[in-house]
Amino acid sequence: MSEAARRPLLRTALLAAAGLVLLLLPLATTPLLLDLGCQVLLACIGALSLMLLTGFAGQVSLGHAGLLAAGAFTVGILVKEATAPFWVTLPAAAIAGALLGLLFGLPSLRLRALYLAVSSLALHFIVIYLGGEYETLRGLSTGIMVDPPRLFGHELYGGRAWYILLLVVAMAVLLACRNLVRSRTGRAWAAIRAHETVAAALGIAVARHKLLAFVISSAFTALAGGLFAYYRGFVSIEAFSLYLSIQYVAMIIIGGMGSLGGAILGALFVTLFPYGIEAALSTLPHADRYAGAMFASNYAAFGLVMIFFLVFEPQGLIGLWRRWRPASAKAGRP
Amino acid sequence: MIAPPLLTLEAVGVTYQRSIVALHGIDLTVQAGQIVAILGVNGAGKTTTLRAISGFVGLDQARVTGGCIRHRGTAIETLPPHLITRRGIVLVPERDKVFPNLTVAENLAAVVTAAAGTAERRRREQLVYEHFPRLAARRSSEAGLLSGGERQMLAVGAALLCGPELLLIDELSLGLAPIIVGELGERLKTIRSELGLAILLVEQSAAFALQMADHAYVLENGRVAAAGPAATLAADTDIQRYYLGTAAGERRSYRDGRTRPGACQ
Amino acid sequence: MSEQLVLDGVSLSFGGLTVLNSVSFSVRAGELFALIGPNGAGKTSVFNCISGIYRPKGDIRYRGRSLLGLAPHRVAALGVGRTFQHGELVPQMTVGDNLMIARHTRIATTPWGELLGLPAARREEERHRAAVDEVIRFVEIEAYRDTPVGALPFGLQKIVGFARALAAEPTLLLLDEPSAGLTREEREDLAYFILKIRDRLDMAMVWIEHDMQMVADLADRIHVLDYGRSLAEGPPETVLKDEAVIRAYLGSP
Amino acid sequence: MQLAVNIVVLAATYALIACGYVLIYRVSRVLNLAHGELMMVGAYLLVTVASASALPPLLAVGLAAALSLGVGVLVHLFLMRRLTGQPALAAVLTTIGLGILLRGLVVLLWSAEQQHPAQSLGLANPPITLFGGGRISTLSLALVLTTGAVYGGLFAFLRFSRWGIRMRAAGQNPLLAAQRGINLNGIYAVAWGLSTFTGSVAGILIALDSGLDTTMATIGLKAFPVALVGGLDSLLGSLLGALIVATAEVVLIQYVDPLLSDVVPFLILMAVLLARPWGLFGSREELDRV
Amino acid sequence: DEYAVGLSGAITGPVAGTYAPAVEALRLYIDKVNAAGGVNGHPIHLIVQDDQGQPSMGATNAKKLLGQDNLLLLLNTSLSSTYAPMIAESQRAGVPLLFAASVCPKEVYPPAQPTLFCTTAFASQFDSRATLAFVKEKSGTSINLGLAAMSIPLSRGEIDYAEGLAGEMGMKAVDKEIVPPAAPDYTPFATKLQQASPDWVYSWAPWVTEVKTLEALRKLGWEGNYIGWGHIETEGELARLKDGKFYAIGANALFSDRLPVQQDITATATAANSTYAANLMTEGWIAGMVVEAALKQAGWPATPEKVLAAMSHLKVDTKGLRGGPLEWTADNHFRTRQYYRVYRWNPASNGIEVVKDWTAYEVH
Ligand SMILES: Nc1ncnc2c1ncn2[C@@H]1O[C@H](COP(=O)(O)OP(=O)(O)OP(=O)(O)O)[C@@H](O)[C@H]1O
Ligand SMILES: Nc1ncnc2c1ncn2[C@@H]1O[C@H](COP(=O)(O)OP(=O)(O)OP(=O)(O)O)[C@@H](O)[C@H]1O
Ligand SMILES: [Mg+2]
Ligand SMILES: [Mg+2]
Repeated sequence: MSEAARRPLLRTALLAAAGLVLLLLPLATTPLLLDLGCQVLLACIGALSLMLLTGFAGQVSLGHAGLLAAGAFTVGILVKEATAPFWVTLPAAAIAGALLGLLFGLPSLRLRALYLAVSSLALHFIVIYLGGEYETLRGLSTGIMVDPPRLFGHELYGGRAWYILLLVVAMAVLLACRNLVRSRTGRAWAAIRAHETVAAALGIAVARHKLLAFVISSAFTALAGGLFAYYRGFVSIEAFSLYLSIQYVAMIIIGGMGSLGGAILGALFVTLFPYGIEAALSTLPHADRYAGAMFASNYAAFGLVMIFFLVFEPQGLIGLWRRWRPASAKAGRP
Repeated sequence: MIAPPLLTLEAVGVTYQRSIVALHGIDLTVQAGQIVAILGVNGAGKTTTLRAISGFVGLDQARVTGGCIRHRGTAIETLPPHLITRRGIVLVPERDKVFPNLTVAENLAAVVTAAAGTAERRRREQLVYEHFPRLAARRSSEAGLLSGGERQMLAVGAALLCGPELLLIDELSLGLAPIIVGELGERLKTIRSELGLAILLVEQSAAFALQMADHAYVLENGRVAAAGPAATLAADTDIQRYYLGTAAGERRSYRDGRTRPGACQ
Repeated sequence: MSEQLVLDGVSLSFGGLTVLNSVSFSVRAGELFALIGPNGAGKTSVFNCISGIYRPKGDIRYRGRSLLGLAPHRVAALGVGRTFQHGELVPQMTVGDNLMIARHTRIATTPWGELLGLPAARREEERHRAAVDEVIRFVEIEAYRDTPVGALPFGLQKIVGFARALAAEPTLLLLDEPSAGLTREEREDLAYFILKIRDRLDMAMVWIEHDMQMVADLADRIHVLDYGRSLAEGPPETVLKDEAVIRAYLGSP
Repeated sequence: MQLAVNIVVLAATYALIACGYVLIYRVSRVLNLAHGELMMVGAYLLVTVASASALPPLLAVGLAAALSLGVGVLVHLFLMRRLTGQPALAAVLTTIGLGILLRGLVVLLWSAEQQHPAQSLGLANPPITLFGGGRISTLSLALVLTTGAVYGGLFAFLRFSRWGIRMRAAGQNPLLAAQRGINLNGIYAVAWGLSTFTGSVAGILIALDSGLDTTMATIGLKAFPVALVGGLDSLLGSLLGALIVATAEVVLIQYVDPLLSDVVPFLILMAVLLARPWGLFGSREELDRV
Repeated sequence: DEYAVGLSGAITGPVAGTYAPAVEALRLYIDKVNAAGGVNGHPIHLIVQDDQGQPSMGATNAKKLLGQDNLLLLLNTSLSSTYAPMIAESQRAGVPLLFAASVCPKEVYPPAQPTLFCTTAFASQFDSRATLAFVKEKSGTSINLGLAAMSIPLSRGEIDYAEGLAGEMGMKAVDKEIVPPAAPDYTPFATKLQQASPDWVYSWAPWVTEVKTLEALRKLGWEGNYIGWGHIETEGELARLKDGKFYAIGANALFSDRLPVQQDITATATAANSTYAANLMTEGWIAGMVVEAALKQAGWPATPEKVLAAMSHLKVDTKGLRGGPLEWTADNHFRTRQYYRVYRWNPASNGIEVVKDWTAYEVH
């Protein structure tokens, strides 16, 4: 009994410690690391929302980049056309995402598995098409510049402020996702993923819950897109290729399907890994002599490590973590 | 020198997901032409035993971690499933026993019949439809749409098509109507004597199993708790009471409640 | 209230294959009504028609209300619970969570409340967890409450499936071969649970079963299907001695 | 007339690429996201063959295609084989990793420069005027004919041997397939080999017709929806899907707005799929039976 | 005791074909300078980072490079989506940012932003003006003009501009095709162009689109004149296509000129065993010349401020690689004069010839 009682306490303490470290991080590091931190946090928001849709509600999506673009362009266009402030544009981005999610979630009522991917691909191409039209019509051929937002009279600029902001948003999204998957809605998704007809016979309104997954996930994704636009100060269709969608899919699979922690680990891994390899390769002697070959090798090495990883740990990072985490945590389980 | 038995298991252990030990060393022998039953409560490891014999492909992350499985003296525990099947050891699984998107006919067509000509193959297919006329009627409908019992028939049929020397059947009577169970039992006995088939059978209904089998094993917690000729086990009231829940000849009504308080533990 | 469920001339076919041919029967409250028949007779299809998964001709009324045309989740919300022939649990979720799924229609939280983790939503969740724990205690599987269902042996999974149907607190319970794959001992447990809930809750139950001994011992009435037609109906004593039934289903003992 | 020729050429291109997706999906329910890259590798193999030897063009193309078949088999042996029995998702991601690896390797081995294998082979590509007045380049004609031959061969192979059914069986339940005596390894190797081979032939012909650089991989990705609309496990489906998408694209370019040619085919695909959720000829994967 | 210069470029990834050779050339040039004793007696340390054309990686690279001790100059050789973060970072750090082989942002044209510079050959709007002027000179203005772009905003913007300009000049724009990137077959687009029966077709787009549209048109039997912007690939491609009616307009001299500097480039590339052909390297080489000149003028020890000051009044002799010197003033960081030349393949002489020699456009 005391074991069981102690564990949540220990857990809370650990979490609090981790939170403190995350919060204090900006004081200690370089702008470069802070930027990487911000990238990871942005990726976390995107990966969490994709995990919600795919890992929990079981709906395949290859259109994640399209939704990110939708959020980013909503912000970009509102800033450009109406100089709208922060607190208007971001909710607008989330709403735009939710609406798109609803629209492109509709086919999910009939389509399953990979066949669903076609509507998400359509979403991607349509958003990119519209974005391209806007850029061309307004003569913004190299993209839309977005000025730093103002919050309480301060210009939100620089790594530290953004790090804190993104950390707060990412935490909020994580908490919201966690609450959701641990409650009625999350269980309904799990049931639908396992067997739709059975879920319906158990009293779950399948259509409503599927659409709900699309709406919530898309709203979060578009929010991440909007934050991306502000953080980078720039929006252009070039930044949202299909490969970006694939990267997000990679994050949730590498992390481990059906686990929010997995989404975060995956975001961390996919974002930081290329820099890690680059750092490793650049320690080789005369690295800059072979710059061209080195970058290609770097690119290839990323693929190679990803493959090795999957071959030896197909459950994802979360599987690794579950296996390696202290035996004491495991012992408590029946 | 006497020929080695058809199948022997020597101290076979199986572990799931690198940590859950399901079998702790099973010893078991099947002689050619014999029907052997494996009995035991849920979770005893019956299914695992059959799966270990028929080979894993990394699904469930199951692994044979110890002991030796021999087919006519040759160790087969490291062979991939298709080679084991080609040696004539064929499994009718407990769940997922048909290819749901293939029609009944395609389910049979997918089977690889080792060293059997077209004519022989056609003859065996004919045999399956004869044994299970319901399948003939549903020949071109997808297996996933079949009723539970029809699926069982198809699974047995497909296994027979493989040209088995040893048939492993997990939960033979599962979901089958009494008339079919009775018939199937008779059929298998006939097929056995016709083809010289041996059968390793997992079955919940101890009465039915002991009546079918020549020899039986009772598993408990991944170990062999009792073994012997079926007739002996059927007569042994202690075994009946402890492992199989009912004593021979005793006919207790389900209305009378349970034999013991607090079950399922 | 006597007649809870009434099937009136229910027919169903799939592209030329007639699965049900004018099946009629009715089930009273507190009655354990067995549905038997050879494989492929259409027993599971009857359940699927009641659940709203299949769209048959004829009429199905539950407590005077027609179920035809209702979506499956609406039927479930009316208090029709069921188990499935192949279990159909969510393997990676724990026993407790699987049972919580069945309480879906009873839990009154909104996605927004859940998302924000509002106290009201949490309280509601806890209330229902308690109810689920009650069911788990009832079927005596407390030890497995937090075990992922996929790691349980088949027999226990069947019990969990049964418990899941109970967790929804149905007023009509459809049981599709609940005893298949269970040992004699477990069947006795199951029989004990079935009798206990029937007596305690006065629930109407339709029960598909192949174990004739169990049916003979427990059922109040039996309805026999053969190739989608009703073959016989009545108390076990008469039905199980019926010539036609023996020929089509039981075989000579 | 020219319109019809354009449609046929584009459809043949898509169909030849798409059958690679179908073959692999059929045996393993894996969406091979490295198909575009494998196809590109095939084309680059031709570049190497052409520059390293003085083979006549036809032989060089044959050699490159044969090598690509080997590449496919190697991919299975060294990579996908280890994932047998693992969830399809892990395998899909592995193909993403493979794609990244191959793209890196291509830049490393052949540089990112545009290549023109037709030139180094000294292959001329004169247009041919057809009876209706439409014109088609020799290589495009070759592409159409190749697609016909490949599909004919595959149909025959899958129809007259039981391999077609076994492939689908392996895709649905690998363990059971193995227990029914099907050699999973063999069947996967065949699928990977054939898939890479057909993809590479497409890549080679496109490269001969209009040059080669790393954007070739993207063309491969474009053919995925084609396979989808036909039904991911149906060859006939991918042929028809290719025809639908090609017709939509060409007609849009011709009569409406070329800009829409990227978007509208998707909407058509969606409409088709809503009517037939498992593609035109695909088999229903999730049955509602409980 | 080095001059530190950083570069972020699309060296791998989908767009690498355009940018990687330029980076390679720049590196070779700097190596050569260093081998010859460096600038003002000090070597140049060029730190190269790959951004794969991705904005996030561009931003990280900028941070990483600017975090280096004493970085004097930052270079961008990548897609425009990497600009915003790099511009912002460099301005905060007060380090000049030079666009080499990537699109010149409008901030480098007069009135220029103080810290942004560009050496890239092409320049939106000027290019189309020069092209249409050439077309007019060849065939007058009573012609039908076909246009082809890739469906990226940059290319579409320029072709839209050309469409308007053609109208003003009295030409008739009969058809405009916008081709998506990675189209497997260009024939459908070409078919439509051909049906509009243009006398000239003009394309300002990435090289693939320009050349594949031309090839598709030719396969359909169209025999009109075609003019496209000359990218780094032009030289090899003119020789490959051997099409006498294909004109390439550009700002860089082709190697058919056999200038001493070009022979120098060839020798260097061969010596370094480069994977890229020498004729792809002009763009990067010019950037190298500019970097060298700027550092030289900034003196030793240099600071970003000094380099900035030097670049704001810089005149670099391009030794014939361009039509004239590349000159920057406080107000103009593109170049005061942009020179254009038109090349084509001459079937008669079986070689590349200059159709129209350097024409200067004043940039105000
Ligand atoms: N995939 C799996 N992962 C983890 N543990 C498993 C798995 N499959 C089986 N087990 C465990 O192995 C043990 C033996 O299971 P097995 O299925 O062999 O029992 P059984 O005797 O066939 O039972 P039943 O009569 O219910 O079919 C059980 O305790 C079960 O929990
Ligand atoms: N969705 C469906 N599509 C096509 N055929 C179906 C479908 N559902 C059921 N069938 C067919 O209807 C017949 C009756 O099936 P059902 O599942 O109701 O039988 P059952 O009585 O439950 O049999 P068992 O005891 O074997 O489970 C079977 O032949 C089955 O193949
Ligand atoms: Mg079992
Ligand atoms: Mg049934």
